[in-house]
Amino acid sequence: MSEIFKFIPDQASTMAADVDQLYWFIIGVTAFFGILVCVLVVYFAVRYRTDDPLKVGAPITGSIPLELAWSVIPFLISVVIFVWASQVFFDLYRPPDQTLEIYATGKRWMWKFQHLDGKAEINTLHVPVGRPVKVTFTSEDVLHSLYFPSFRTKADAIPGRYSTVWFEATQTGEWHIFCAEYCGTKHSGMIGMVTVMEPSAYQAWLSGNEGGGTLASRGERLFSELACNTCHISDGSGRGPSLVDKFGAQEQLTNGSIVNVDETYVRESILTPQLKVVAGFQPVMPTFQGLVNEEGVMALIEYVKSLQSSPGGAAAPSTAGTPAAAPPQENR
Amino acid sequence: MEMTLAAPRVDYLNEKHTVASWLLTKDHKRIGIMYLVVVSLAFFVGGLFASLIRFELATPAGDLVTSDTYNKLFTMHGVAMVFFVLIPAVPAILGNFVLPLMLGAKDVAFPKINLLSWYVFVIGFLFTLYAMITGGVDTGWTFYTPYSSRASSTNVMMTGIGVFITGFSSILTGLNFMVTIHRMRAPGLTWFRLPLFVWAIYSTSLVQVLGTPVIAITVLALAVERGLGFGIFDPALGGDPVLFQHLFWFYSHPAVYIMILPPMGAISEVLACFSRKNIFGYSFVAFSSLAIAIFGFLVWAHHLFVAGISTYSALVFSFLTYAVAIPSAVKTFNWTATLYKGAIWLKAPMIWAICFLGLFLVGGLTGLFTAALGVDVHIHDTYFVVAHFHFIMVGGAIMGYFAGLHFWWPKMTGRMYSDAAAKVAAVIVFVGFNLTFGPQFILGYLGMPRRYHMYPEEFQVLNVLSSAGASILAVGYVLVAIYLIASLFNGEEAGDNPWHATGLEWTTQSPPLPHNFETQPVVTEGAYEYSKREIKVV
Amino acid sequence: MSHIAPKSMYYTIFGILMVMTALTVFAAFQHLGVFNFPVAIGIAITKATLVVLFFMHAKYSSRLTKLFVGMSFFFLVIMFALTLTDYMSRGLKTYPGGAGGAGYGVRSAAPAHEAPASGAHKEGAAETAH
Amino acid sequence: MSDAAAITGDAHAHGHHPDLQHHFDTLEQQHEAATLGMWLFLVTEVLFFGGLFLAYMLYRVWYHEAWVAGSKELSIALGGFNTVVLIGSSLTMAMAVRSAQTGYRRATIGWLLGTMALGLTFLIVKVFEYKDKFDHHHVPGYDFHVDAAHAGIAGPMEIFFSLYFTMTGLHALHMIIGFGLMSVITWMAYKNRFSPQWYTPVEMSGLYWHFVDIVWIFLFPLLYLVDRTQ
Ligand code: HEA
Ligand code: HEA
Ligand code: HEC
Ligand code: CUA
Ligand SMILES: [Cu+2]
Repeated sequence: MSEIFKFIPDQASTMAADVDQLYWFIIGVTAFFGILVCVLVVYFAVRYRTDDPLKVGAPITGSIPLELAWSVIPFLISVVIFVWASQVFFDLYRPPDQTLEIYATGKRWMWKFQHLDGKAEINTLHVPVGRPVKVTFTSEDVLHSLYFPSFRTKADAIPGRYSTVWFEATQTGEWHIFCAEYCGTKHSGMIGMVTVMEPSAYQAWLSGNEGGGTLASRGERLFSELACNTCHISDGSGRGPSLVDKFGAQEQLTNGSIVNVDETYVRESILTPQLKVVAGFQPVMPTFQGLVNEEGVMALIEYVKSLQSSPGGAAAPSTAGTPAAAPPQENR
Repeated sequence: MEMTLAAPRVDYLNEKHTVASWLLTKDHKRIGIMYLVVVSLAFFVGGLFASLIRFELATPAGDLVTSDTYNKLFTMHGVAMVFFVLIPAVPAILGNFVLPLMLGAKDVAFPKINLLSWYVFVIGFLFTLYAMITGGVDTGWTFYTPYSSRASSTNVMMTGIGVFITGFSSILTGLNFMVTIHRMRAPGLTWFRLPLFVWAIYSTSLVQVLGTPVIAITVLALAVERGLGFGIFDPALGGDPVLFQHLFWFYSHPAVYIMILPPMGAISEVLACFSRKNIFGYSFVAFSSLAIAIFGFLVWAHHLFVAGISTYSALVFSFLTYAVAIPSAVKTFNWTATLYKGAIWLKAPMIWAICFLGLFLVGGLTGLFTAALGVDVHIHDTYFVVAHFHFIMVGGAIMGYFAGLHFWWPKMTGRMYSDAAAKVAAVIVFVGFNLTFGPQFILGYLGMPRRYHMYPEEFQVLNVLSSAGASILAVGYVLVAIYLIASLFNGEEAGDNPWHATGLEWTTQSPPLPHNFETQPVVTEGAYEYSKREIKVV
Repeated sequence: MSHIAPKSMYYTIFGILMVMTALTVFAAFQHLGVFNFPVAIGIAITKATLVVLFFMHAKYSSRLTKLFVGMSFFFLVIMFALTLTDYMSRGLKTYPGGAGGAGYGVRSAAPAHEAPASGAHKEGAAETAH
Repeated sequence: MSDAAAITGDAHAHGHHPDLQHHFDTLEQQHEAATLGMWLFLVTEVLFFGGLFLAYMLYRVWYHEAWVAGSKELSIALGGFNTVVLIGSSLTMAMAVRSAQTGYRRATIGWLLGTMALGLTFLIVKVFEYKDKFDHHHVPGYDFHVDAAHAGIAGPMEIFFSLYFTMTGLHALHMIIGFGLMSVITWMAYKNRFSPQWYTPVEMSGLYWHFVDIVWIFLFPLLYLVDRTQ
């Protein structure tokens, strides 16, 4: 297909082909019904046409078997579409276990991407080919939506919440990043390019990092600058709980409920600590609202994540009590 | 049913002539005409914005208008077309005019409220127009928070007030029609003898009564948030912007059925009349209207699949969305079967109706794509969605409205328009329409997001096609306006029943008497007994 | 034209409503835990039902009227129930170690930058100035 | 609201009841239509308030502490008093309708005036409650502060008070409209417009007034009585 007469965008991720397959299937189904009805309508209109306004049609009033047939058959077909589409949907939103993590924030009108090793970029994103990448993002102002057409995925960026999309690029090249949720004046300018590189090239690109350290090390610096470490001491002797091995575990709150310690929870602990207070502690942690921006929060989260007594320790299901079974890697 | 050939030519139009006799009328027929005037104006305004949108999008760069202006254009286009054209178009114009006639009633149940609805509608429209003229509004017709409440610096409040007020017009009309249908039917007119248009209007009214208050409260909540600084959806306070979307779509999805059900009803009338046949599966078509109205309330979050709702909830809503597609499928097949072995008379209303069938079909079937979770993630907020809803709203609802308008025009005005011109216009609109919105499906799947003022160059070819189509479309609509207006001045006398149709509205004179019927009609048989009856020729 | 109920009925209903008002205040001070809300709502629903049936004569009205009353609550329940399918399942995990939702974590309270809230008034003012 | 025409009953009928409008056949039909219309209007009102109740429910589950704290800022004494007043006004309204049914003009007027007096009492108390919120800096978006103990839940508390003001404000607006309706009806009763054959306007305003009462029956426990044990 030439560039001009493309009907589908490049299939640049593992999911793209799945989505397209489903798309073609629905096209097939709908084309069948569409053509069927159109052909019948035109055929009847021509076959039974008359210019005599006094002629009357045949006395037909209906047929129960037909009514049943054309309710039940479309219903069954739509159930097939529903099941298939839901399967694809879950695949699209359920990242595999080991992903390369990237943080992002949307603000009017740009996307800022933050790599774990510290490198940040605006409106461009570099990722390696053949490796699942998970982007965790939020918005600093209004709604946005992070959209990768060639990877067939998008999700709204919502202030106050983290969203994620994931993809595994299958070929090197450059593709569009769009903001798909209307966000004001330069909504159509909130676009960028994702560059998929060979892993080695990606490594080389990453090492072009001019100082600043990794995201986690930046978080560590913030952790002491903001005096978090005065309360959160790793042996648990501080006023706040030790954060070692915390990420991925579950936490009991004073009101009895149990929460998963994930990105959103840590973020919430930093910005609105009083809303969820850990059982056994006083609600003395101050809010850091206004003292740390979204990127700082992401750095802190990354630092908290890195606080593990043994490699892979905390996130391990056994200690964490999280549902153990990793979903089989359905992503081909 | 006797024709009233020798009737004195006093009718609702020439009964009185003063301006006050129009502005203070309680006659449902005159009120229908008054809606026609305002809605046509709104359609012109909305069409003008649409034309500017398509002009701008002919090139990838933003060269015609600024980004801010563009954003206002599509917002005001959407607001005008949805709230001031499509929601009132068929119920308030055609419904007002023919519903009491079809029921054999002298008027609707509450004539003063009916007039009040019109005034409320006009006041809402004036507010919105004022908002448009004094700077416009740029939130998109969906008014999503926090953009609308905290960020936008345009006339959101004024537009919100306009929409809020218009909502009450919609509620009052729906309430009025429901009571009318329950309480004002002619002797012998049982539920299953009602024309299908009445069933459709009844279902629509149900949605209007149940759904519209929710948009009212949603807009109000937005207003206190924006105007008074309250926080109900404000993420800065811990509020959830997605809650706004839930509330908005709790109304606005059912509202799309407010837009499509009445045209569907009109189509049932036209197809039965010009096939000279009973509608195929009367009770299935009738009940599918009710089913659409009720199930329509169960699917709203299919607009939120990628907006941050839980995946499990998305499953529920996707499934329910497929369920609500079934009654529409039933209708489509029944319409098709109605044509079978009919005596098909291809007059202009029938041509419009056939075009409706084709375009509604495409619009409805592409709804199956957007309802499919895995596909919607990709096509949500792209031109695919834009194409989907224009096929259904312009290709479906507006076409259906035109089919109805052409069908009842001789009854409303007593004049006949040029049949040939009407057929030509239908074909031009059909062709122009497909050219405008067909390419947008491809654009959408290729990934072009909607509400984009500028776009990457590779999308230009398809956009140019679309803009070209829009010009053809505009020509088609202008043609309609020309021959319909011309018919008022030099149209032939239409006669009381030019289409040889069944239905009580055709038994009175054209234009009808001020109080509709000379004597109270009595009904003895079903709505579409063409095959049983000898129809009297004029 | 319609049913005329004895005066005593109205006074009785009023009495019951008063008792239930006292009851609901009383209940709020009891340690009912999670049952606090259901009890309060249960009492309110009972009171509302009494008003609808007797003060508003729904008990003596046509079937259609009753249907409409039922309808309003039916659709209200739909609105609540289906919205809650979202909110109640947002915290559920869809994959290990991550949060539920269409790729989203559960909500958290506020954006980390300075709250834009105060801007609203100024913007409102800007709007009128237009 | 019911059709103004059905209420004011403009009639140009000949030989019919003077309040029968031309497009109805019987008073019975006209009355049924009005009743049905009014109930349908109330259906829309249910869903109108329903949207806010949904928001309330959701945030109550999310931010229970804030709801408890916010609720404690409201006075049970005043809220409870108003509840009694409003249910009382529902009683007087029901009696007014009954008097109209049985044709006692003076009693009708008396009960209607009683209803209006109680309604006014409610509104006056409400004004004092609102004033208290202004004094305590509990007006969202305008002047909102919470004491240090609640600093951590200030945001959700502001949502609570936003909902409080929106819901009670809308409710009060409905009362004011009801008050206006009632004045018209009282005047009509004074002019002896009603009879046991035709008292539709009294009945319709009654339905409306009871509905407003019902809204308050929910608002009171939901806003004032979240959980007083903590
Ligand atoms: C009149 C208006 C109207 C109507 C009737 C419909 C009808 C339908 N709509 Fe549409 N829709 C809109 C107007 C309308 N829509 C608008 C305005 C938007 C965008 C709003 C915005 O964001 O601005 C939208 C958006 C929209 C979305 C959200 C897309 C997104 O933003 O990502 C979805 C998702 O499910 C959807 C689905 C459907 C479905 C399934 C139907 C069904 O009711 C269609 C049923 C009809 C058929 C299915 C055809 C006939 C059937 C057959 C011939 C038999 C074969 C059938 C089967 C095999 C099942 N619509
Ligand atoms: C009933 C509903 C309705 C109708 C009839 C239309 C009609 C049309 N719409 Fe509209 N449209 C919407 C509802 C509707 N639209 C909505 C809800 C949106 C979403 C808004 C949002 O995102 O918030 C939208 C958005 C929308 C977009 C997407 C903008 C964007 O996302 O950036 C586009 C782009 O092509 C478009 C085009 C058109 C065109 C070409 C027509 C044509 O059919 C119009 C043709 C009509 C005329 C041209 C008027 C008749 C002609 C005259 C009276 C003569 C005067 C005209 C000239 C001199 C040219 N519409
Ligand atoms: C004044 C002491 C204090 C300071 C300073 C402080 N915290 Fe805390 N923190 C606490 C206490 C006490 C708790 C437990 C109670 C609670 O959840 O509020 C806590 C809880 C937490 C939790 C949740 C831990 C769990 O077990 O679930 C995280 C994450 C956290 N803090 C991160 C931080 C970060 C990051 C900073 C610095 C930006 C910080 N804290 C600064 C006292 C403090
Ligand atoms: Cu950001 Cu659109
Ligand atoms: Cu929808």
